[in-house]
Amino acid sequence: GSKSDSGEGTTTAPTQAATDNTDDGSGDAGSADPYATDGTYAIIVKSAGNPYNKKESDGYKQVIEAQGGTCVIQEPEAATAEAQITCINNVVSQGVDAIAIAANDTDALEPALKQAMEQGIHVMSLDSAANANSREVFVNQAGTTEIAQTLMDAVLDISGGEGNWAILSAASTATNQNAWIDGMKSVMQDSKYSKLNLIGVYYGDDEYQASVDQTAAILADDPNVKVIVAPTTVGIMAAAKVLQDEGLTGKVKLTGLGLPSEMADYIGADDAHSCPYMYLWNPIQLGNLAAYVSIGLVNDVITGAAGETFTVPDANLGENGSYTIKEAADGGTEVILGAPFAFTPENIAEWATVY
Amino acid sequence: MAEEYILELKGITKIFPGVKALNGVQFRLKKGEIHALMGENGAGKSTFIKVITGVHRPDEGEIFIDGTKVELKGPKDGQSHGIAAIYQHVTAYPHLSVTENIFMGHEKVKRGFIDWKQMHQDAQDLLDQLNSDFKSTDEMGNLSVAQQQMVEIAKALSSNAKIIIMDEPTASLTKNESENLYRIAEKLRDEGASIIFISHRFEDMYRLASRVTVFRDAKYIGTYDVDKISNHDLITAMVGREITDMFPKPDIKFGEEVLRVENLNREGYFKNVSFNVRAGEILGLTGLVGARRTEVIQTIYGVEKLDSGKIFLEGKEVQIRNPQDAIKYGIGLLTEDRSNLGLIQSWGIGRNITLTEIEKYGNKFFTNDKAERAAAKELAENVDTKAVSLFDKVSTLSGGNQQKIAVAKILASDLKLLIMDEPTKGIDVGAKAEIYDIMGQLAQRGYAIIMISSEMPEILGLSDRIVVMCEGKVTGELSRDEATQEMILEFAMAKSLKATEKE
Amino acid sequence: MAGKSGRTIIAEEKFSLKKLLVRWETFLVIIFILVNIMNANISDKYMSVPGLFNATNSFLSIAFLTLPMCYILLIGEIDISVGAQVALSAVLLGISFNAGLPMWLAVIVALGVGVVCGFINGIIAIKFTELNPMIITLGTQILFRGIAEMILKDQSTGGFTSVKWFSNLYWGKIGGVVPIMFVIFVICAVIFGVVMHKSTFGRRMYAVGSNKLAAKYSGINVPKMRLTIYTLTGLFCGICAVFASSQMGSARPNVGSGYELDAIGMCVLGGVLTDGGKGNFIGAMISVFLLGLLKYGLGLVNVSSNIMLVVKGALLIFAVMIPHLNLGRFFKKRAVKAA
Amino acid sequence: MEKKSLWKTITGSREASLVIVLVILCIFIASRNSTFLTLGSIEGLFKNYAVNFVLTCGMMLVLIIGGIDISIGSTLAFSGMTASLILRDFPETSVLVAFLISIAVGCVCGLIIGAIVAFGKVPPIICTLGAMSIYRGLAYLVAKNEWVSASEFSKAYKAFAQSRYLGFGLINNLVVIVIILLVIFYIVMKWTPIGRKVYAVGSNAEAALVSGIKVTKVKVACYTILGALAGLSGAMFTSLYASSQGNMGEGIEMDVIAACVVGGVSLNGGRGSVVGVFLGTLIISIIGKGLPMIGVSQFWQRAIKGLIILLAVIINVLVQRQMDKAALKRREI
Ligand SMILES: Nc1ncnc2c1ncn2[C@@H]1O[C@H](COP(=O)(O)OP(=O)(O)OP(=O)(O)O)[C@@H](O)[C@H]1O
Ligand SMILES: Nc1ncnc2c1ncn2[C@@H]1O[C@H](COP(=O)(O)OP(=O)(O)OP(=O)(O)O)[C@@H](O)[C@H]1O
Ligand SMILES: [Mg+2]
Ligand SMILES: [Mg+2]
Repeated sequence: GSKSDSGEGTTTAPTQAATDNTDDGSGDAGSADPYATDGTYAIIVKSAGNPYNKKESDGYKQVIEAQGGTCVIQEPEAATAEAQITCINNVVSQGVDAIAIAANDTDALEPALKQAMEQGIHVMSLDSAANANSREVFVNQAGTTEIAQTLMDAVLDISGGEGNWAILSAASTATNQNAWIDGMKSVMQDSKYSKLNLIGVYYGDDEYQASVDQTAAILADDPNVKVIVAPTTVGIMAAAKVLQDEGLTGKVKLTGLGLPSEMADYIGADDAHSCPYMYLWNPIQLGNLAAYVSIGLVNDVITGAAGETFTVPDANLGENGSYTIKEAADGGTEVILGAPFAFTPENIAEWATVY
Repeated sequence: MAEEYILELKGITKIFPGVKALNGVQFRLKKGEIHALMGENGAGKSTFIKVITGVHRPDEGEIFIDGTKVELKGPKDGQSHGIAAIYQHVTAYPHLSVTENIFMGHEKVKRGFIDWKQMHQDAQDLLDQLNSDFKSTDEMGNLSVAQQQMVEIAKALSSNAKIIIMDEPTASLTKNESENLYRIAEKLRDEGASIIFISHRFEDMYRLASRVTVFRDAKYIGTYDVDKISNHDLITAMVGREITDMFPKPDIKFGEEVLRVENLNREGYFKNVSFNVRAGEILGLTGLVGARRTEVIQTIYGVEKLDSGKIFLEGKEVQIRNPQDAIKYGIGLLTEDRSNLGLIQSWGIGRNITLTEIEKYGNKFFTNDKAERAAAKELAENVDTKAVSLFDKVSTLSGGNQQKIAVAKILASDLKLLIMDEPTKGIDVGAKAEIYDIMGQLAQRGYAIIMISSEMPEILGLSDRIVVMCEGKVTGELSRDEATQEMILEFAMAKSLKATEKE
Repeated sequence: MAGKSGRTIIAEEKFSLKKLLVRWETFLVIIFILVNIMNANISDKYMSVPGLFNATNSFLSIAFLTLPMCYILLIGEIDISVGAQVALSAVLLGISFNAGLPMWLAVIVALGVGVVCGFINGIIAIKFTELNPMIITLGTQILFRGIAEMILKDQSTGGFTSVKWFSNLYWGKIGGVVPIMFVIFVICAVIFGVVMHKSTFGRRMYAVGSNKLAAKYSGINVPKMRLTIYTLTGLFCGICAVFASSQMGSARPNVGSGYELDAIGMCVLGGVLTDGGKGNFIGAMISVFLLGLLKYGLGLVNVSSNIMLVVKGALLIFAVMIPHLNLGRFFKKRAVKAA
Repeated sequence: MEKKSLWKTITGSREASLVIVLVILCIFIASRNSTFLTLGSIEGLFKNYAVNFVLTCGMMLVLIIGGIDISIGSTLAFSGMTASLILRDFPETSVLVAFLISIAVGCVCGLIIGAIVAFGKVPPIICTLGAMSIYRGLAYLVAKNEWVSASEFSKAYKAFAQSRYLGFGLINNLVVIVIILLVIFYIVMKWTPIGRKVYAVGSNAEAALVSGIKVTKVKVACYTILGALAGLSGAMFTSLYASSQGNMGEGIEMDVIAACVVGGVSLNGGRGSVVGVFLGTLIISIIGKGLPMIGVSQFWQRAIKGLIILLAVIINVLVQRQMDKAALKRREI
């Protein structure tokens, strides 16, 4: 299956300066700050050929190198846990100081990552979490509840307060999809949402063609559906395409999590566009933050325990670079990059060229 | 002066990896003659034919057509010079219709599209000329070998060639069909075509050819006028030694009955087939093509399922579900199609010989190479193969030698009954005599033998008893003394005769 | 009854250095050595015994599939459902474990599931001989993985790490150096190699692969052999599933996707070609380590997996093309001409 | 020649039994979801599976000559990606040129495979197994691990898959391509000597050789055509989805082969028809499109598809056997 991925995670408001911020970062590097390092840091992405992941690893690498360290990027040949385990073995053999991983499977990496930790390597995950036992901390794009709340509010807003709606998910092996869906379902209990009727959750498997079929199935099942929420970049893209092709852009609206470059064509306030707005976070910043957290773990600035606070030397991240490590829902700890960022007809053109 | 020779080849040499198949041979074909080409298995006849048709390019030598030197770069060149061939191994397209098999490469095309109607019609006309009993729209794969051979002939006719080469076209034909073929060949000759005719059957040569060329061991031996050379001299020329007695059947006391079959039935194939055979006896099973003799013995050997009927071995009824059972009961089968069913071509002869009985030389789990080789060596030497080493690949041997290896292979098992389906099909006269000799010795050693053959001399010369089949039924049984060619033919063609029930 | 001519036949194979040199396995050994020299040069971390043993773990769990795959290819067939069989076995291992069965029983369930899957392939193959094994296993591939998906949906089933001995199957090392899995693999490989080359069963497999009909007429029970081999393949899919589950401590319906092509690729590179009756077990085993270590070495210097894809593909094609260029035949032809 | 009775034609032809399966499938789905058999829905089906139809045509050729190509998904990605990159970097490139580039790249990919198979004597499954990873790797490498996203394509290119100008405003462009291809293939395979040569090579390559057919040429041509069609699919795919990713078309080869087999193409070569292949693809597509429409759980679909493929091929064998048996019964002894 082609997991083109990335509808997972959440976060931050990319400020206009997002593209420049790394330069600022490197400017700071010279001073004797707690984030200076000469170690080797590995980032393992989900698979080769995934530009979203590549943005993350780029962001990671920029910071590591700016801070004086060496960055190793491993791209598994397929988006599977097995391929990532091979990569983990490789970087362990290379004797790296820390591993940051965007996990293809929550649990399947546990034995491999645990073994790495036993050898004194610091392990953290970003984008998609490895389970609580196999990481020191997770750098989360956005909190599950924030995303669920944001998406529910979007449904409420777009539908005008009532009507049928559907979810087009990915059936991804990463658990975040289901966490968000569960989150939305519990948000929905509030009486504010009582006139909204969820007709079902459809799984497009993060495959383009399957997502297209599933969108068609939604439309067939309920011709009166008002809003489709697709918290997956592939799903939202496919759904947007179907609505456009079927000429339903005025009738059925779409929102969710999507890549601005893929969705630029479909975002607009009028009836010629299906998507009034959608959300995502900045993968480059996610990589930046993950790099600081990795260095922090190696330099003993942080341990990854809940309640710790730290400040990274990059004012574009968080509130002037300061973050707090929190308990995560899965029992581990996490750092949240920020709230999901809305892409609107006003700002989409600018962001479409970034990622 | 008009060229007397339509085709002339000089000093042709063809080398295959490890084999010199032709060594400076020459050949001249007159206009309007039927010229027989004879020689032992592996003498290089088929290779020579493929040189003429352009399939193989010779390593040395020159080819002249109508006196002009030509170079044939591929089969298309051969065709464009008016050469057509019926190859020894049927070159059919099993998935395509008979029509397409006939016209492949020179389809009837009208405005760029195939004219199927016309083509089917033309093909049917050709088939009718050949008195064949199938239709041009039939799928080739559903035809019997003999019927496919007919299609090959029709194919050669369809191209209106001036040189027609037939490589053992009669090997799987019966007397009747051969007769049919002779007439066609003569008609073609009378219409001006020149024909090269390869056969191991002397009757073919006498009946058709005016001249005969003999090859031996890849070399040219000589060209003779058919009516001026004696049978004996010709055989000597081919074999390079004298053959005295073709059918050296020693007198043998028959032993107990080994096999008896009663009322064997297989729907669509045969009905109420019964016969028996005793130790030391050679039972000839004959009939026309399509008589379903092969099917009967394949059923006895357990390859196909029986619908009803009983099989008794040494008086006890047995169930034979597969060849393992048959071998266990002491039945061995020498198949009609030795290159596909009998032997593994890509293997050395040693492993082929011992395949059926590997466990005998080692144990249930492990092989024992040493014991195997010793046994294979002895068996291979017994049948007098020309192979040099046990590691010679079967595919490098001539038909006759392959057949000897196949015989050696079935002799590896502990058998009581040997079934030999067309044991001398496509085998040269020298090898034939040797196979007959082996069969005689086997009978003497107490084996019961069932020999299926379509060749009258062989049936008459070797069998102690003859069972004749026609279209799936046993139509007659004759003892050695009473049997004549005419009687056999009568039974074989007893189409409408009711099957005579045998005990 | 002795041959009339009294000709004798040579029964010993002549030793020929040239023949040995043009063997595919020889090439493989040379490539293997070259790859190791290259790896040692590009990374100073490569030549370390614990590191190399560690590396074997990455590819040996799939390599368990190459063992029966050698047999399947040898008899001229193919099984592209192995990855799906691994998935179904692993999923049912997890389900049984989480349903409260002791782990040893769950392992037996996984092996049993593998055997049943293999048996189904085998039964269809022998009952419907008209069907090409490729299409049968294409169908069961989709079916088996589909069943795994039906059972587990998009969930995973895990918690295997709580059973220490089970974790050790993949992660455990004897004396802290030699992985347990490596030892088990070597034992299995030796048995498979001996059976393939020294046993009557092995000889018969070569016969079946070279010519099924001739093998049938020679009294070989071809259907039984096919059924046995497909079932054996299922068993080893179960074994692979056990190691994969131990490796990942959990199982999902997408486990083992693409394993079939990896396993076939390794066999083929080793000279066990897809047309049957050809190849040598040693070759397949060399290629398992050749590919695995090549990947490990390139991984150590962080070569992109895209480039690795290209290298792997090219190696496979060239590997099969070289023997076809047939140097041995070329020499022979020249010799005959000269004579 | 006597005329076959209607009943004989139906039971005797594989295509007819496929039609029956198809009708049952359609009735079943339509009875549960009335929108399934609307014109729009049917056009949508052909549009979304246009790529599969194109690929099965080519795959049929390769299967008929006794080969196989499992690299088509990778070829699709590589050629589609190349064309997309050119569209991204030179936005004024016309739709036709983009398609031609994609076809050309696919053509070269296929030619290389054909040459290796025909001259290098590498078994096709192995050669294309290797090519599958090579072309996939190249698809990633040319794109430097990037995607080409919707906004980077020209408007005309994205519109192509949604417009109907090739079909005179009636039929979607992609569907028109499919129809034209099917018609060409039908005519060539059945009515021209070239098409029959393909069958001849597949039926018995040695016989084809001695009757003067250039077997290697035919083989190379078939793989090249499949490559070109994979290239065409690459362009169709990227135009349809307005997105170009390195992993597109992954696994499509299995669907395509399955469609061919269900449609009666023999994996042993020599057998296969355009009509059968068309019906086979239609059945596989309907399973993909129809099952979600009648509310079959996503997680059941794969198993159902596997089961249907297996049943289709097994039933076909059983029917064939029954027919053979009946023929034997009629035979006089
Ligand atoms: N393609 C080939 N490759 C290698 N050797 C070959 C090839 N074709 C024929 N030979 C060898 O060339 C020699 C001559 O074979 P050929 O088939 O011409 O004999 P033949 O006279 O037709 O025999 P038969 O009477 O059995 O048909 C044999 O030793 C044969 O094994
Ligand atoms: N009338 C027929 N229609 C269709 N197929 C037939 C017919 N007659 C025979 N066959 C097929 O031809 C084969 C039997 O013919 P074949 O010439 O081999 O018979 P045979 O008795 O074995 O011949 P031989 O006498 O040469 O051994 C079988 O495969 C059978 O299915
Ligand atoms: Mg010959
Ligand atoms: Mg016969």
